[in-house]
Amino acid sequence: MLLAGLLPLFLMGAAFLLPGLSLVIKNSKFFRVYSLAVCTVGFFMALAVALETSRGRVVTYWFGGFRPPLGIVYTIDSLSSSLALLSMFILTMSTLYSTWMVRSRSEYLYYTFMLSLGAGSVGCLYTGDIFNFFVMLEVLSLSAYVLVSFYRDNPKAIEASIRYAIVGIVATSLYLLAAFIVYGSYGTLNMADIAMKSRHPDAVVAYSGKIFGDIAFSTAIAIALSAWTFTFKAAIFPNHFWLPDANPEAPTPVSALFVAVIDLVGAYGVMRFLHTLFGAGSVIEALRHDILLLLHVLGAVSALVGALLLLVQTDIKKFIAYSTISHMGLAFMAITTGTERGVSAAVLQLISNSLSEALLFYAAGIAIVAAGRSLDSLGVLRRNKLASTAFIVGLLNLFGIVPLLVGFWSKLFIFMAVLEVGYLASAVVLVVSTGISGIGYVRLMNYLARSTPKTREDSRLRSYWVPNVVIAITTLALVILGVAVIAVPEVSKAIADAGRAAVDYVSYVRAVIGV
Amino acid sequence: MGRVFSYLAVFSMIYSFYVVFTGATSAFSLVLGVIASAVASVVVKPVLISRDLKVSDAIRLFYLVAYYFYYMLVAEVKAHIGIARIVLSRKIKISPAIVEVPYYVGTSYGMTLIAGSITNTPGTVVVQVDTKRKVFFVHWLTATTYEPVKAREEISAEFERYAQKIFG
Amino acid sequence: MGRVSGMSDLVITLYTIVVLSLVVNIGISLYGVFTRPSLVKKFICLTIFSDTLNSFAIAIGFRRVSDTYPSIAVLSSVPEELSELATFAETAVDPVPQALVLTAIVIGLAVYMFLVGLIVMYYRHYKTTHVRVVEGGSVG
Amino acid sequence: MNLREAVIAVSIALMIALLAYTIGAGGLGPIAPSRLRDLAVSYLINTYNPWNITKSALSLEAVTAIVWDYRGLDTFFETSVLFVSIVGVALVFRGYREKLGLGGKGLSEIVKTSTKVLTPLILIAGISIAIHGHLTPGGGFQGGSFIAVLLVLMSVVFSLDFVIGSGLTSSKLLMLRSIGLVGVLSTSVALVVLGIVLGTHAYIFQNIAREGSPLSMPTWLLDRPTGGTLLFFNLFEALAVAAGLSLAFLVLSLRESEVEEALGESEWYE
Amino acid sequence: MEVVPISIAAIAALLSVVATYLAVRSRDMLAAVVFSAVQSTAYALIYYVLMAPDIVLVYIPVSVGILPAVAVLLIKKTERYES
Amino acid sequence: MIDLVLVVAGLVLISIGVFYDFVGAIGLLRLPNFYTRLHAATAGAIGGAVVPMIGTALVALGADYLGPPRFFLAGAAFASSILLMVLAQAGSHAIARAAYISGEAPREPILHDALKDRGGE
Amino acid sequence: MVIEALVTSVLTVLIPIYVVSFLLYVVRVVKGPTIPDRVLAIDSLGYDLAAFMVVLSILLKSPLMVVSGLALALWVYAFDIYIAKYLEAKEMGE
Repeated sequence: MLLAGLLPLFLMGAAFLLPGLSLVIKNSKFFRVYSLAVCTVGFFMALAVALETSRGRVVTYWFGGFRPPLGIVYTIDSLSSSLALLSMFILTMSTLYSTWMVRSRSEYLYYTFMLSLGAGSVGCLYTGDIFNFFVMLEVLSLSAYVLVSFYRDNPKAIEASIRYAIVGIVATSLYLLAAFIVYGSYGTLNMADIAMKSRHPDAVVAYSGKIFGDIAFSTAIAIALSAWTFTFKAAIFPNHFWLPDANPEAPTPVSALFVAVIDLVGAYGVMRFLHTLFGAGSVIEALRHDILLLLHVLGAVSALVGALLLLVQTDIKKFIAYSTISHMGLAFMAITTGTERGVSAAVLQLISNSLSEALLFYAAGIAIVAAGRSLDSLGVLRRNKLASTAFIVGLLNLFGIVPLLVGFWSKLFIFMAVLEVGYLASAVVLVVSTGISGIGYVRLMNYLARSTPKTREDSRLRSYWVPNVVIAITTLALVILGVAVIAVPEVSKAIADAGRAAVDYVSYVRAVIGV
Repeated sequence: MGRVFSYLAVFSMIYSFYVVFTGATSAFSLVLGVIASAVASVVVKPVLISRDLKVSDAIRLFYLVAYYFYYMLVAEVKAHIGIARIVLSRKIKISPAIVEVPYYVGTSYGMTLIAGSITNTPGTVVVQVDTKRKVFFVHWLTATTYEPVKAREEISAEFERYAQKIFG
Repeated sequence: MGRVSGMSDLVITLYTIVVLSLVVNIGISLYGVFTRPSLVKKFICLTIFSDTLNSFAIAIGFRRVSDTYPSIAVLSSVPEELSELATFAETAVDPVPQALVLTAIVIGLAVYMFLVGLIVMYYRHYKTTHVRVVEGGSVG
Repeated sequence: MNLREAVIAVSIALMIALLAYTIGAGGLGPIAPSRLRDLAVSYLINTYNPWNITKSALSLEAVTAIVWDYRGLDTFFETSVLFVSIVGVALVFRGYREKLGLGGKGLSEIVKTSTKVLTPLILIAGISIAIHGHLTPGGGFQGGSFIAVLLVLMSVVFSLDFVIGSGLTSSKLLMLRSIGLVGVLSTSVALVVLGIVLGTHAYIFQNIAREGSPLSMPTWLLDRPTGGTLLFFNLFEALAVAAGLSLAFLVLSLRESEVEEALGESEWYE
Repeated sequence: MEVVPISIAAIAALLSVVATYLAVRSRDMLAAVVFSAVQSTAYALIYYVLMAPDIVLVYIPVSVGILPAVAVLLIKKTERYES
Repeated sequence: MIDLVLVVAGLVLISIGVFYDFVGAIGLLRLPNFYTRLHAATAGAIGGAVVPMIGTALVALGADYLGPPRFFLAGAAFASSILLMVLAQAGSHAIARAAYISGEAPREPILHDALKDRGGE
Repeated sequence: MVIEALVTSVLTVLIPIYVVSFLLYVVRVVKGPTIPDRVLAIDSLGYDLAAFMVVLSILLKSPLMVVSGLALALWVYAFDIYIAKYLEAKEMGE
């Protein structure tokens, strides 16, 4: 399918053109319209791909026309396509929001990185090759480091970016080491090939032949190394520290993107590696179980830590960042149950989390422009009915007690998934962390209702229609999804399909290698 | 004419280096090399040559470079034997000094040629050059004299004779 | 192999020394990244770290050939018949890690270039290259 | 050594011990194996294989064939990473103004003249490595980095003033880099576009005719194979890398007086 | 026959460990750059002996040509000694 | 026959190169300060690198068991030796000058210093 | 065949001396005591290693690898120049 192969290339190529165009065109309006158009086209391409992969089909695209183990192949199942659709949606929304929010002498640079961030994220999700995954991870991470340091006159932004970059480089390098080790022992880089050989060590695949070393040892260390990387990307407990540092210092539209683009890739990596590649039935079944349990515990810890630290924040963006950590922890708990149902719950949790965090950032952005980042400034939102309503909807969704919203269903599914495998303690953790973070959310609503901030003059405050459109679309998406998860069987089936796609390695392998 | 010839000179220098470097025997390399060298010569000519060359320069140059290398070879061999003797002897006997060595060539290429020759013969290294007063400051491992003129006789007189003729 | 086994053992020992030294280098440089306070030192250690990973990959791709030394993964002339290709495949080293490392080196270079820009900017703000320990940050 | 350092040291030691154990236990196959991985054999057999042209890159150099043909997508995005990094440096330093006449004495006259003599030689060596990328070791990135280091060398030896004064301003380098990148991009989709025009099927990054997509790049130039797209990729990549790396270095080595004005005008809006 | 090149690689690898250690230890950043250049050279030799000329050609410009230039620039712009 | 002559001549040059390499290394260790070591380094660069490169070029021309790429080897080795002649002197001079100007390296022992009262400039 | 045997045996004898001198160079790099000393040692080491690579390409029978020698020589020179510039100038772009 040409469209799938073209999407990351298209985004990246559009980014290539921007600095060149900037030498000719000086009007910053052009760049806003240009990148918005590119993102929208990209979103519809992702939508087309997602429709193509519905009903459990796996779409492949061979680059250069080489058969999979020989060349790079994009392997897109409903898991990757739905997450990519989510990524592109938030990217488009953030780009639209940026046209209102971001003011700089060199805006074209900003949009260049937005586009490359999108390319990196979609590339990570679509690819069926572990080394290509590394390359796309670097595109993604580097764009993220750059965007965090966008306000370079702010010392804290530079500092946060440096911290994030140094540990990020180590993390991606460790993933690279894992990829080298996998090549060394499996003799291939293709994900489907690896998924097949980890289950059937004797398999002989065209062009890549047989495995080379003792895969039990090498798989263990490869999983350990890559899991470290993915917990870093997903901001899970011992590696969560970068998110509350980096996220608040980025421009607000970018902060809104972090969950949907970077944390998402981390979670996706765990799903792919621990379920599809080295999943159930592979040579290191027992060890995999232990690693899953470890990650489960880490997820639970970060759910609690995020919820607890959220209570003491005085900065809106930090508050939302810690809430992200807590919710990513919940998603990890669901992923690491090891069941189909758990993964679908995690997918739903990712969708709900991305949408509502983005919504909170979009709404809070207005307050930040008007009065700064302290929690007091939330009072500004009372003047804008749409934004304040949306803010409350986002909070309720994160809290997860209103059955009309998707957050409720995602938490419920996670609850059921952990109970299904008998992790009672995890269920308790889920409830407790929801309760603790709930206190924080109520506190936030209190600020929204009472605080009277000192506002400042800003040219952007004259017109609100752009952020209002963004907020309205995102809120609608949240509500519609929440209703549709229960009311529309197609949607709930799609979510279940996404979970099945991660666990069902057979159709993944069959689509690529054809056995 | 002079302009074209300058370009041609640069081009032939680049192209001959290219042919030697690639050991080119195939038409592919030779033809692409012509294109590449043409591009490169257009790019670097302003950096490389400030005054236009004349055809007569080229022929003279060839002989002189040959002579120069002949002398260089002799000096190198002498100096290498000298340094080996110093280094491998049981007790190192040296008399290091920085001496002034005047030079008389006008162009920077000539000056660099002399300085390069001095540095490339072990035992003498140019530490600093004063282009206004036209003096090298040479670190001399086995200095026998501190007098500028005498030092020039011992270190660079021969090099300079050829350099004078090559780069005037 | 048709060789004295002592010789073969020696080669394996030497080769193990290469790989183990690389592994030790990974450790040393990673330690440097996490413990030295100066950002410049962190930068230098990071470059060493990623270089070492790449060398490790190249070491994975090496092979041995009976009677002779392996050749590079480049055909020296246009092959006339299919058997030449078979001979080539029997003597050449693994080209895949080399291609991957090529990519990885360039990516590393790109990331480090940007990191240098950030560090210069950091110095402009704080007038020091030391990482300050603020609010529980443990990048250190 | 405080507690934190000790913890770090222990965990790193644990990691490398595990790694060493994995290698020692044969996790990566035998140490110094005498047989290759089968995938590598497939690449070696197919890199220049006129008897099985649908699997071949028709390049004598297996590494370049893998880099630009079999795994061309990786390399494309690798170039993108470089692009992102270079534009990122420009972003962090944004608002700078290149100034002439800040003075610059550079190094001594001898070094200057020697570097002057070296300039054409390094340049042609870089170009030669790039255009022979599919025949001998080397390729676009190698050649490009030769040329880039040449520019770095010149800005160190002659001073930045000289480099900017001779016309290599950052906007010109950016333009060159964009040309190179657009060249890479259009080479990678050239056959797709041609396929759409001619009504046949072609893949992105297609080089030689494959099963079901008969289009092919020219494979011979005079008496040597060109590797199809590889020659173009190498040339454009050399241009892009040379311009990009020198741009990044140029921006990084700007003198403080050129940047401090830009820093003064705060454009920090949160 | 193959003992000779492999022993060269082994010696280079041991040298690189020494150079890395010194680079990590030294308080003078310029000396650290110099040591890391030694380490890079040793790695280049390893690549060469392990038959990877492509990597040598890309590694040397990057790691002896560009990164030290950038590192020296960085030290010049910031500070030389770790306090 | 001519092959053998070329190869033997080349091998002799390579051996000379190895010898000067060794001399350079010993000199670098034994000589007392930076400026004196410069001379040993020059011997190492010219005698130890340029000479064996030319030697290798000769050997390559003679060794026809290497096949057609031997011309590439010979040409590249020769080109490298030419470049090295330019590089080595410029590098030595640059580092010597920098060391003198910055005063980084001690100048003792030295018998006469014509540059002293000029501060290196 | 005679030539091959001759070349191989002579080079095999010469290589240990090369390696010993490299080790001696590295001793100078480690000992210092000053930065110029170290750079000088790296300089010589780089040039000799370049020559060594050229020689080794004959021994390993891979003539195409010879370019690496040139690359090493060139960029070791560049390294020299960077350090020299550091020691001399106030800013690198000066």
